[in-house]
Amino acid sequence: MQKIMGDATTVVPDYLRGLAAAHPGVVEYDPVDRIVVRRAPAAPGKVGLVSGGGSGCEPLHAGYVGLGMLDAACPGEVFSSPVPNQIMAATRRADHGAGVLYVVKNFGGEVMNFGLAAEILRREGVRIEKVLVDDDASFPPELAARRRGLGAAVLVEKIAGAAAEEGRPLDDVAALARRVVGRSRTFGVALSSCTHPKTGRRTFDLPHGEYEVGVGIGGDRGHERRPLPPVDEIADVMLKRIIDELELRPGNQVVVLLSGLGATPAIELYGLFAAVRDRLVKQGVEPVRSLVGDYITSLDSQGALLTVLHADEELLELWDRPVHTASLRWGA
Amino acid sequence: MQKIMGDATTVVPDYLRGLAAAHPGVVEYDPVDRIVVRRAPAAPGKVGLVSGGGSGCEPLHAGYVGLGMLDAACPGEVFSSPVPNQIMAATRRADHGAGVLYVVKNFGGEVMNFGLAAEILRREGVRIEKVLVDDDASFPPELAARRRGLGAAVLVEKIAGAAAEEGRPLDDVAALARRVVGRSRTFGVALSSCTHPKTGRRTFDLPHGEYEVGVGIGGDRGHERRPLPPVDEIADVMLKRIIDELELRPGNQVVVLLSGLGATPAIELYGLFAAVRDRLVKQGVEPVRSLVGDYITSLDSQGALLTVLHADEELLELWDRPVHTASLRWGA
Amino acid sequence: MTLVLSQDVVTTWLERFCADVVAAESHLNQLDAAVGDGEHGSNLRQGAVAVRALLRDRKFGDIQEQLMAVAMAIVNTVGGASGALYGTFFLRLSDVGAGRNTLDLAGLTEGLGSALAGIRELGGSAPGDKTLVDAIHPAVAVLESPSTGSAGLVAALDRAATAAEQGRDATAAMVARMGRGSYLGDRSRGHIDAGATSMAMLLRCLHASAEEVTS
Amino acid sequence: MTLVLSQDVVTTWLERFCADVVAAESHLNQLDAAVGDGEHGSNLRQGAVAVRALLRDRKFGDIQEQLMAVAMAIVNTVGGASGALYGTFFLRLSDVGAGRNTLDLAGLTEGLGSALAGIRELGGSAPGDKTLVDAIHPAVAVLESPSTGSAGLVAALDRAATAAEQGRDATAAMVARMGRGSYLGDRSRGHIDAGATSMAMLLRCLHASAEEVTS
Ligand SMILES: Nc1ncnc2c1ncn2[C@@H]1O[C@H](COP(=O)(O)OP(=O)(O)O)[C@@H](O)[C@H]1O
Ligand SMILES: Nc1ncnc2c1ncn2[C@@H]1O[C@H](COP(=O)(O)OP(=O)(O)O)[C@@H](O)[C@H]1O
Ligand SMILES: [Mg+2]
Ligand SMILES: [Mg+2]
Ligand SMILES: [Mg+2]
Ligand SMILES: [Mg+2]
Repeated sequence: MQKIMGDATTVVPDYLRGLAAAHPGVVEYDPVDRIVVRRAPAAPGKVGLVSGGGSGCEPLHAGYVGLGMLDAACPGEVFSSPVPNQIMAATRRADHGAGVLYVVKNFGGEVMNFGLAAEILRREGVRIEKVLVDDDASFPPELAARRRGLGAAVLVEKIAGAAAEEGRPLDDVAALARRVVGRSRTFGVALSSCTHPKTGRRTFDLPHGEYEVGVGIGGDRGHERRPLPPVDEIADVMLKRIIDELELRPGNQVVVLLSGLGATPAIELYGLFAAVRDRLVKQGVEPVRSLVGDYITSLDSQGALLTVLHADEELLELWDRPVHTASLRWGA
Repeated sequence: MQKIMGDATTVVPDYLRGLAAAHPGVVEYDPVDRIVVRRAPAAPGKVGLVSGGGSGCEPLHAGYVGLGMLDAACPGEVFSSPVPNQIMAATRRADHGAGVLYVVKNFGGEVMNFGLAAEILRREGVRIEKVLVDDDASFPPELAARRRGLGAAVLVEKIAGAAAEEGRPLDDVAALARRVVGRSRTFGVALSSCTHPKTGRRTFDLPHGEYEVGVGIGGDRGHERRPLPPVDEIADVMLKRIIDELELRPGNQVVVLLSGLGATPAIELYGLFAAVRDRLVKQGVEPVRSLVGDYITSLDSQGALLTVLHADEELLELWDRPVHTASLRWGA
Repeated sequence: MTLVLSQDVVTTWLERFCADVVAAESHLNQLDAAVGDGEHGSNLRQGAVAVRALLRDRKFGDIQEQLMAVAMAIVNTVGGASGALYGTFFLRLSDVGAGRNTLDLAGLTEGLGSALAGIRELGGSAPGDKTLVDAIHPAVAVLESPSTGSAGLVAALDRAATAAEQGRDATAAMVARMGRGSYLGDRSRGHIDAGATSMAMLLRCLHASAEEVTS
Repeated sequence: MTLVLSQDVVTTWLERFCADVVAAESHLNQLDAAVGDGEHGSNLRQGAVAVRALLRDRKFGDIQEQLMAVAMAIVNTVGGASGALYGTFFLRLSDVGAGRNTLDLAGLTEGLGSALAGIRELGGSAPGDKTLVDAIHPAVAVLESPSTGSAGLVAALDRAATAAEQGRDATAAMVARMGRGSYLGDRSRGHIDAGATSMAMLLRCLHASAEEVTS
């Protein structure tokens, strides 16, 4: 196995220790509870934002802890959701007296573990709201229950984080977060699987010249394996279901997040972005903000996740607010 | 070949088109001259900074064009230096009347092509200074002529860029840039080679369980192939020659740049950073600033480049100044 | 006298399961790799380590306390979907152990039925979805059938474990509608479900531990 | 009458080289891959495309103008080390073509000597460093030796090309001290240098074009 690591059982804490050391002014790492907490002081009465999920999808979520985004993140083992103890510890650190919003991606493990944690904490009187992120456009509406939480998690954390920072109450922040999810769709493709540090094996084998269409994160396969076409056709495939589902019309403004899966060279990712953007513009849809890079990944998978958010004035205004986390930073 | 691309001959312009489209306020792409130019207005009399090199090492250099860093970048074909026409066009756009500094990495092609361009332009009366970046610590001092230009390029561009922004004259900026190079060293390791989009082949084969020690960028092999050890030993290997060469002593402050080579998961890179930092701290050396991520790469290579700059007050002050480029941004 | 399982037998059951899980780690990983992310065995292994430590270090007043502690240890070490689901299994089962140091067949049947219900609630899955429900559901059905009661505890648990194993094998022909396998659509067919495999192991260990006492 | 090469023969030479480079693209890439980055053939191919277009579309007053245009086309399309070096080759060679429409052996000898000097200056390399210098250096040495002049143009160019080919083959035993191969240390031994291979091709094409005129 070609990995820079020590003991396979400590890759996650080793990573978190490094993250906190590299961004000492931004986050603090609590190794006992295995949570990452923001350092920037939060105004009393600020709604807390907590998220978490399987590790291996960096910078999700610890890379998004900080001013204007998450208050705390609880990273699980690689590709496994965090456990209730972690989530409860993170919640306690994130609660500034105005309640806490959980950003939960629609994976069984996450839904169940955040559910258990919320259950227990609510009995203690903590106010908790949840937003279920299920932006995966690869499943048709009839199978909406299977839609994974993908790139919209980043958008929700940024936008809801900005709203929380300006002091909006929990219900408002939760409603806003749900609005972002409802207006976002993601479609993913993979040109290779990834190698899990514990098993040392690729999660699947993909013959050269083929790719997986409709993947998520975590080394999951997609719906279909097809011959790998040129970039223009990949852009078509990724956009098709997104545009249909969001019912995008000429004049609509969108935020585009194009994330590599971890091993996609920037040169390819920007090339794909150019193709995606051309297509949107041709349909009269205006990409007014964009992020291109490794924002939600799957260890060393090759491939990309394309997320489109149908924007409006409020969302763009919140998008532009200052943010200072390990992996997203502007205006600060 | 598992690549998201169209025509292999247009990967570089396709990338640059995407880059400019994703960062419309930051850079402009001139497809005729194949150069990337900053959008932020430069004060008259500001020294211009130009760099360039083989593509495939993204975000070098186009990702560092913008306020507080480069005025223009000229990206060559994948792993090939830019050509004189490009360099001359970039120089003309970067010249605000106070001369231009070339940041040239010590690769034959770059040295020769920037040399040819400077030769021609000086005849036209353009003031040009060059800083040769040769921070590769994998060659002993006797073979200093072979030392490649690696991570120090990013540090030079940041620090000299800040100095240029505050209006310092060309000689000062050039001297400062040389000082940064002299106080920086880089050591690289690779756990896999990369696949060139034109040839479709890996530049070398590496059996599982081994790694290359002392690599650069561009898919070059290192000095030696050794069995892949645990992360702590990798950190030892990378730091050893750097610390020796920089003669770091307890109490010294350093800037650490740890870059993945393109396909290294963040979880591994931060784990390596934790090990590197532990060792520095143990020796009494203080990592006062750090960057961990894909800052100088080699397409889809797995591995890392560790760059250490022996800092001082002036360098840190310039380091902290605002920067707004596609790939480095703070304070703006 | 009706045969009952003492708290020590419950401990034996858990230790046996822990040992089997550790031995089957890579097998379970492989099964999970076919349609999921390939770490079901490693997940459970972590739980096994925690449960063993718990059984070694702590004394429990009654079976409820014992199984509740096991449930929390599992939930907080296994992680993922299976951690929450196995945790719920033991949490629900613990209810029938309140104030008791033994479990009889009726208690076990009630407890396992409630565990199944808890799992279905939390995971939203039904039999046929290609999950661990496909192992525990037929086992509970066997225990609940009137003819089983008369067979005696050991024989009943044997039949239940066999039903779980048949249920496990039957998942091979199913298309996953829950868990990571569900992303694959038809391609999930042809592989035995990892969670159903570990659940069948858990029930076979229960039978084996009961048999051990009586022999 | 002494044999001379007309501007048309120079064109033939360049066209022949372009054709050979295109045909050898992947061979040259492979050689470069052994110790470098594996694209020397593709780099030169791009140059060949540009040079062919130039020769098709433009008329030149003299050989200097012709070779100068070739040099600039190469420098600006090949890129990398070899672009600058081959560009310098033609730039320096062009000097002897000033105001002339033919080149004789003496002119060629002078021009190639000057090209070698230019390449050594720009690249800082000496014979034995395992670069294209190891092909052109022995070729120039043969041309400059007094005995060669008397052999006639075609035979002299044949000997020069042969010397270049021997120089190319000799690079296999060398340890690279310049270019990307130099990063490898001893591991660069055992591979023929890509640039020396293309340079030997260039000189063989020169001989073949001269021979074609006379036959
Ligand atoms: N919603 C669900 N209901 C019942 N069982 C489930 C559900 N989701 C997953 N499982 C079971 O969990 C197993 C996978 O467990 P594991 O690999 O540990 O967790 P994860 O799927 O989070 O990686 C599956 O094989 C399946 O039996
Ligand atoms: N400094 C130098 N002097 C002479 N020849 C050189 C030098 N550096 C490289 N070369 C030649 O260039 C060849 C490689 O060319 P190419 O692959 O096109 O460029 P790059 O090395 O930039 O990828 C080498 O095989 C060698 O013959
Ligand atoms: Mg998992
Ligand atoms: Mg090259
Ligand atoms: Mg799993
Ligand atoms: Mg080359």
